[in-house]
Amino acid sequence: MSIQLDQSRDLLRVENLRVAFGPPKQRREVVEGVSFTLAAGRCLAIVGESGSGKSVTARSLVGLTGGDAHVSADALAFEGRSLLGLRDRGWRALRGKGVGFVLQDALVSLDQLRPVGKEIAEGLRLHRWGTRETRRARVVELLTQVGVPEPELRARQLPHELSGGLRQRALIAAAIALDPPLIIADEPTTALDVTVQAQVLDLLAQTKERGTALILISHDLAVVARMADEVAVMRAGEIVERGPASEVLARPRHAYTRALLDAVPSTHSKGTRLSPAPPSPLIREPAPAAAAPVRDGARVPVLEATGLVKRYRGPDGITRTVVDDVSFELAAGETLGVVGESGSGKTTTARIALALTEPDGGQVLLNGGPWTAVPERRRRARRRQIGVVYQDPLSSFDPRWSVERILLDALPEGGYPGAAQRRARIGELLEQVGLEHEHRDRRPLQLSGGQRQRVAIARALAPEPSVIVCDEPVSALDVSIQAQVLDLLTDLQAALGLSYLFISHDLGVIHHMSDRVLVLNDGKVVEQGTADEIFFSPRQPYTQQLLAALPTLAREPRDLAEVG
Amino acid sequence: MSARGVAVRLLGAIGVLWAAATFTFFVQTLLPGDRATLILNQESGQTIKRTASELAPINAKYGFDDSIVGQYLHYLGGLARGDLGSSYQLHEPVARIIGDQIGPTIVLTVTALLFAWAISLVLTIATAKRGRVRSTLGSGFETIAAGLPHYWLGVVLLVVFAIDLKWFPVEGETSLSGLVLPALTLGIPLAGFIGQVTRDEFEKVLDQPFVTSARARGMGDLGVRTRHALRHAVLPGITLSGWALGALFSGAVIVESVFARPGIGQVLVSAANARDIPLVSGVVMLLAFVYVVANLLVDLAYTVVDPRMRTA
Amino acid sequence: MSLEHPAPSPPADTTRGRARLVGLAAALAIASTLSACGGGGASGGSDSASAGTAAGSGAASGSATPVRGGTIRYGHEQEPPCLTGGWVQEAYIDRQLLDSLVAQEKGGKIVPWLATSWKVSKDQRTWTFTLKPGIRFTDGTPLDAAAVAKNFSYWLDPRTGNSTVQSYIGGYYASSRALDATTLQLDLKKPYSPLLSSLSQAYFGIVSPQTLASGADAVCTAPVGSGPFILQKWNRGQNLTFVRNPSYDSAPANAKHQGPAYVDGIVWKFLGDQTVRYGSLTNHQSDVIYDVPTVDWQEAKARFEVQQYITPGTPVRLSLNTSRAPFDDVAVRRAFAYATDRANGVKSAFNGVIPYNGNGALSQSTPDYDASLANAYAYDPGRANSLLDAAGWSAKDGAGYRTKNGRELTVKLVYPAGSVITSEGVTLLQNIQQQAKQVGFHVDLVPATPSETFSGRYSTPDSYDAQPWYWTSPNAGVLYIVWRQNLKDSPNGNNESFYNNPELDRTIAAANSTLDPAKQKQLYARAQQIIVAEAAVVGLYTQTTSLAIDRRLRDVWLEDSQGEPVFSDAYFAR
Amino acid sequence: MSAIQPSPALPVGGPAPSAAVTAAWVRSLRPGVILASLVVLFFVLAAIAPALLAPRDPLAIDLAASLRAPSAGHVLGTDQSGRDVYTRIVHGARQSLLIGVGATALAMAVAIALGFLSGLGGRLVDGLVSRFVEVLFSFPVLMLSLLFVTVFGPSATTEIVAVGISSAPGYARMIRGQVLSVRGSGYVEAARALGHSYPRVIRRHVFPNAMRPLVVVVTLGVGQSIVWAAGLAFLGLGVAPPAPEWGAMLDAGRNYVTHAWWLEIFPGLAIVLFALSVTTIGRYLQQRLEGGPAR
Repeated sequence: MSIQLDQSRDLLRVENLRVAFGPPKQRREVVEGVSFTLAAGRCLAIVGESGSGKSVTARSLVGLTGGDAHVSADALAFEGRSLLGLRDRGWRALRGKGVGFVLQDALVSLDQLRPVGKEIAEGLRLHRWGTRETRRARVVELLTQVGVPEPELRARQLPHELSGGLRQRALIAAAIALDPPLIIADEPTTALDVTVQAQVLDLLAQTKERGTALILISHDLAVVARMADEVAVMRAGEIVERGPASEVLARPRHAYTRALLDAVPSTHSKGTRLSPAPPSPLIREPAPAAAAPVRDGARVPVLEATGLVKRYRGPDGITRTVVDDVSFELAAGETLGVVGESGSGKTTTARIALALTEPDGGQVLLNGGPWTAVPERRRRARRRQIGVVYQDPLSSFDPRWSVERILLDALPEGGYPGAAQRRARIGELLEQVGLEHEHRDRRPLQLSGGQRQRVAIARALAPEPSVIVCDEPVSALDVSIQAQVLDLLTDLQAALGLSYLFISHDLGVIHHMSDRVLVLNDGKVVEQGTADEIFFSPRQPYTQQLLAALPTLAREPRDLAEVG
Repeated sequence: MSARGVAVRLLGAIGVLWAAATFTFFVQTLLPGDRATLILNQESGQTIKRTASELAPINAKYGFDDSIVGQYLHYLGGLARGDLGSSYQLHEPVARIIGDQIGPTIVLTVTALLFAWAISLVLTIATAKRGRVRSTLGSGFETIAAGLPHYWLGVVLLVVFAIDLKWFPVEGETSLSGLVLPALTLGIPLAGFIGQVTRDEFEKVLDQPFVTSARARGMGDLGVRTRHALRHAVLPGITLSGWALGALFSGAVIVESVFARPGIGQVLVSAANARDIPLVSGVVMLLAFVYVVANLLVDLAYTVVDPRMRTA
Repeated sequence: MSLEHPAPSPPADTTRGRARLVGLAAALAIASTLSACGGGGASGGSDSASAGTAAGSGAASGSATPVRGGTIRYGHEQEPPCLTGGWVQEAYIDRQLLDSLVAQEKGGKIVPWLATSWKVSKDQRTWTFTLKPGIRFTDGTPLDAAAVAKNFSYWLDPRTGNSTVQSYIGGYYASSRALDATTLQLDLKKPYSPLLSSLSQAYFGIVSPQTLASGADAVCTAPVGSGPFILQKWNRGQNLTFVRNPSYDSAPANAKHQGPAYVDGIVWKFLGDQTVRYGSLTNHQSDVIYDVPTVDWQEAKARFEVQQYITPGTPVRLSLNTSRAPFDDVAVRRAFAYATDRANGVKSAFNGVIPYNGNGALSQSTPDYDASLANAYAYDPGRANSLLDAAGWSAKDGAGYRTKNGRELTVKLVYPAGSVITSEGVTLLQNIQQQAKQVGFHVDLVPATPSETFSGRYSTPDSYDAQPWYWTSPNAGVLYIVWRQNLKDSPNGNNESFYNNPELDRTIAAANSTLDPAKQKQLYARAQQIIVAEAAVVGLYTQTTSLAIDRRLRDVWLEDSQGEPVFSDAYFAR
Repeated sequence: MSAIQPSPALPVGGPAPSAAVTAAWVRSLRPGVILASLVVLFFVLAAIAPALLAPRDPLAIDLAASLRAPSAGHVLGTDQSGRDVYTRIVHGARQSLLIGVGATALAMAVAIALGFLSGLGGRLVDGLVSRFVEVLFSFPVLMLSLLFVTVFGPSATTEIVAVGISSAPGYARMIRGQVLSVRGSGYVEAARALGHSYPRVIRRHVFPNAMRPLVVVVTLGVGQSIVWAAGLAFLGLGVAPPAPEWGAMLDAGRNYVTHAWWLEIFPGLAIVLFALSVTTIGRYLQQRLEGGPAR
């Protein structure tokens, strides 16, 4: 294979790396024989879902697997020197100077109690680089290099005073401070908005161009597609497929890689199934034409928002308008996607639609009747008409309750006269969302992330609503689980004639799910239209910018190869 | 802090002081038993019932013949002028008595607090997440220390280190060596409490990504513990210290009695026993004041350790 | 240098304790060393003190030349709220500051002090005292007859007075006046033979008229006298500091020397905890301590000079409330006395250090004490049972207590906790409780807080059945204070048994007013017999104080009126 | 993908600051938990049926056998009046536990009332109650206890009330925080979105969930209450002798500490052992409840 490079030129060589955790008797293998090599100036992407062992692999390269880990390998060499059997002192000399390490979510990856500049200078100080004065100058230089404006000021600020993008840049600055030949970036863009993500990726690309090798750990194939020379796909501690990025992404050989690629919702995937799982068995026939509400003989939207405004007074006494004149309509059986970056007012809009937050202006009509404008007392009986699925299902369940109890609580009062009927209904709900009978008695903590979200969907379905508000329902899920949940939502819509107000920051997911799309920025509606209008011919610059920043697999593999 | 914040805080503090004074005044005034009799009998070491003619001059002198409300208003009026009144029993202005006694108590409690912090920090740094045996030893010590009653610990330390080993003075000395045992007596249980929250936070912090970041820059274990984790780990302990100061004053009452140290604790016990209302109220006000100040200091310390508080 | 004691050397067990403790866990260490200390010490000196005197374990008196200098560090127990007043705790302090008119010696003999001589008129109602000339208070004011008269007026003025003084002479005192600078005349309403003995107490110490004029607060906190020491500072809760009165020239005739004290001053520490107090002495932080813990007595006798003083006056005794059931019945009172093995209870509770005093009327060290009553009501449960059966308390309830007409034989025993009754006293009361239970008494122990005690909560006839208390007094005249009838027009709060017996009243009054010693003794004996026969009180133990003195410090002595330590003759041996 | 929340939130200052625990500690102390349970069981049994564990009479005196060192006849020695120390410690458990449990129960009752009033009431109620709690807080435990004892005289009831009232504000603050956090939780919002009424949400979600961590706090509180109550007894403000009570025994033993150490050491050990055991169990429970059931 072409990637078999001359060993003498290898910057990093890993052969049969195995990592296990726990005491000898209960040892749990997490990485089971991983091998790869990396030449100077190249970028290797290790891709996998959570628990695949990709992060542990990365950490074992700098000896940071933790106290109870057992690491072994046939070979583990950096710059021709074996790292096996390295003592603490040796590792410390390597870290920072030989290998720079960038973690995800810079707010918790930087010490929040220390100024950013001190964190960046720390590596310099530890490796006895320069004097206090020269280090200070170097910090400013580094911040400038990673594109941080006003570097002197930023160096004195605390992490929480910086935006997420600036923090991630600062973290990269700390990693490249000593010009290490290798940078390992573990999910460097996961918590970032798409536009910021693009900037950070650009920055890493620049670093690479200067000759630094890069190991990029990610769950996001699209991110990888843009950067990597070579991709290794990991599953359950093993590399299932490895090769040049163009090969692997365009012509995956392994079924798992293929499934992963298929699961990514994108502009191309609309109307297709993302997961290999069959449709829910209960949903045999398509729904009868959704019973749309009627007013004055005319069909009206199930949800109709006009001129919504919401302001909050911050702790500093300044009032901010989080939702600014937002109007939309959601027709029966339709999905309205709401997309926007963090702080754009998506969630507040969802809460107003649910009448959990009182708007300061405007109102929402539900099935043609006043909804937010009436007192809670009068809303209560109608609440069963609108359901909700949250991003974090775990916190939306009372931790003491079993699945059955959670669903029982959601059944409409008086709807099912006998206990047997209620139980039967719960069985039906579980079946609809693809859960087993045995899950009834589990508590939320005992379920996996995908299962929890299914319970959340079942709960939303229980009162037989016409509308479900989905607030980032798949953001916390791995891509394959995400695919299953998205497919489930699609199936349910088809079977039950539901309307979705679907909120997400993920443009791919939004395009995949939505009939129409609402783009929010700073609380205002930037653009509204059908999904294809928005995605293929955006009119507003903000939308265009957003789409341009989206790392995507959409580009033809041939183009990619040219870039590589 | 904004001007409004300061004003709210000040009002709150005055409210606490007023409520403390009022509560104490009424509790003490409404006790059964005649105050004038108490004063007379204590001076003569008798327990007899006094005749009206004996009581009259005392009642007149202290204003006991006034109505309760009248006495209360009189007392509040005095407070407003900064006059805490005069002790019934000691025949001295309350402010002077407290002024004389507060010094040793503050020295004791502050030293105890420092001891507690020193013990818990050293213990945390040395044992937290350092293998099963070490951390079990460390947290085991903390649990035991937190359950040690002051009086018992005090007596044990006194007998072993002062009476038997003669390493420290037995009683009363305000010298440095005389401070060690009482401050340890107060400080060890507190070290247990602070150690528990510090250790917990410390272990949490050691799992945080920024610690991994620091290690990935080449920082050693001790560096991570002292330069990064420690600062985070002391935050809950600092909050605790505000509460602890109250507990330390409670403990001081006992420790001062065990070690025959001068201080506000002894004054308080004897004043409460003698129902010396102005003095008890004065001490209560003082403690309420200490509480208010302690909480301000805690906020301040928090701000020093956690710079986010300054900018948030 | 004393011949009886070796030169001071470090106590023998210091090094032993250290060697043992090194390397052992704290608790275990205590266990081992303390049990080692627990055995009896070598016996040196007498085990019990003779009546009415201070007895030492061979005090090193006058066998070396006194040396000037040094400060005595004295560990006392309780801190009184005021420095002068009528409480014995105040008297201890006053003895250092003030001089009295006369002093009492062992056996009740009165010797001159401020008064060089005195005479009494035929009708025994006019006393004339001749004062030592040229004495000044330490504030410079002359101590003359006028100053003494002012003191008398102050004490007996109901607005400012000293109620203890009033208890002694209030019923007798008519007036006092200065005939000239050195002659004082005291007029009584009726004869009072214990007058001189009473005056020897520190309550009757003469305070500077300037202090008196400054008001009650000054009298309380900063009294000025003519005594051997001057009060320098009162550190509340901690100590009093005294400095030598350099011009002191009015020591009592029974002092070991005349003139200023040898030492420069006294640090008078209040060490309430007995372990700390004794530890302070063994750790060389104090030169002398008051009230040696009884558990440490044997050891202290071996290591230090010890002195014990059995206070005259009443013993610590249980006053039985004769005004209500069950103790309104003399048979029940007697039964209670027989039911309790107080002799052994006292011995056990006080480690055999403090003597039992079966005569509830007077302490064995009081002049005119009737020794024949010492074993009154010796432990006899059989007799107690038959007395109770006869008195109608024959039935028993489920708990084993006797009942009469459905009422349980309950005795509410209230004791002042924390001040008068020490923890050893509480042990004794618990012993009594258990012993009385055997014959069917239900003794309910009720500790009274100092606040309750002094506010008089338990001073009314309906608030208790029995209460322990004592009254120190250098003479049997105390019987008048305690047993005078409690009548509407002349209440007597000190009659804690609420026992009104005109015959007893007359007998005591007669004794107080006779100068014939033999007749007086007979009358006092008669009074004691009435009190004991009526079982209005049950004797427990003598109020006993003690000193333990580092052997470097010589010639500390306990005076005889109330057992106050005298430091004006003391000096540090070189 | 970890979802670690940066939490600059201030920790709640409570009366039981040992409220923190780590998994490692609990896991490493499983045998400790068993041991602690046995100790607590022993003392609970002692409180219920003392005669079962110590058949002698705790009050019976035997003047001939006073101050005996521990031996086969008297495993923990005898006191001044010849009473068996072991018997008295066993019989003292009832009084001590009663005070500990009673004080904690009272504190909880007061704290729950205040905490819920504060957490569920509006801003005004919350402000008023919080001020009130603040005032209570400014009285150190012993200070308030002293006042109480001087008012009502020393008795078990007084000790319970004194220690209970003075530890209430800490719990009240904690409950308030808990109520606020549960009120703002996702599941309360989910219940509201389902159209459940406010009282039903409080009854079914807020109350039980806000009370959940209290199990631990109660356990820890019992230990601390006993320690404080014994402190009062030590100052001579405890229950009346001769009733066996650990604090009172300590007070009585204090004078003999240099001669009969067992009088001071053993009752003290009983208190320490009991407090230590309930703390260990409390922390274990906390781990179980906060960490959820094992997977």
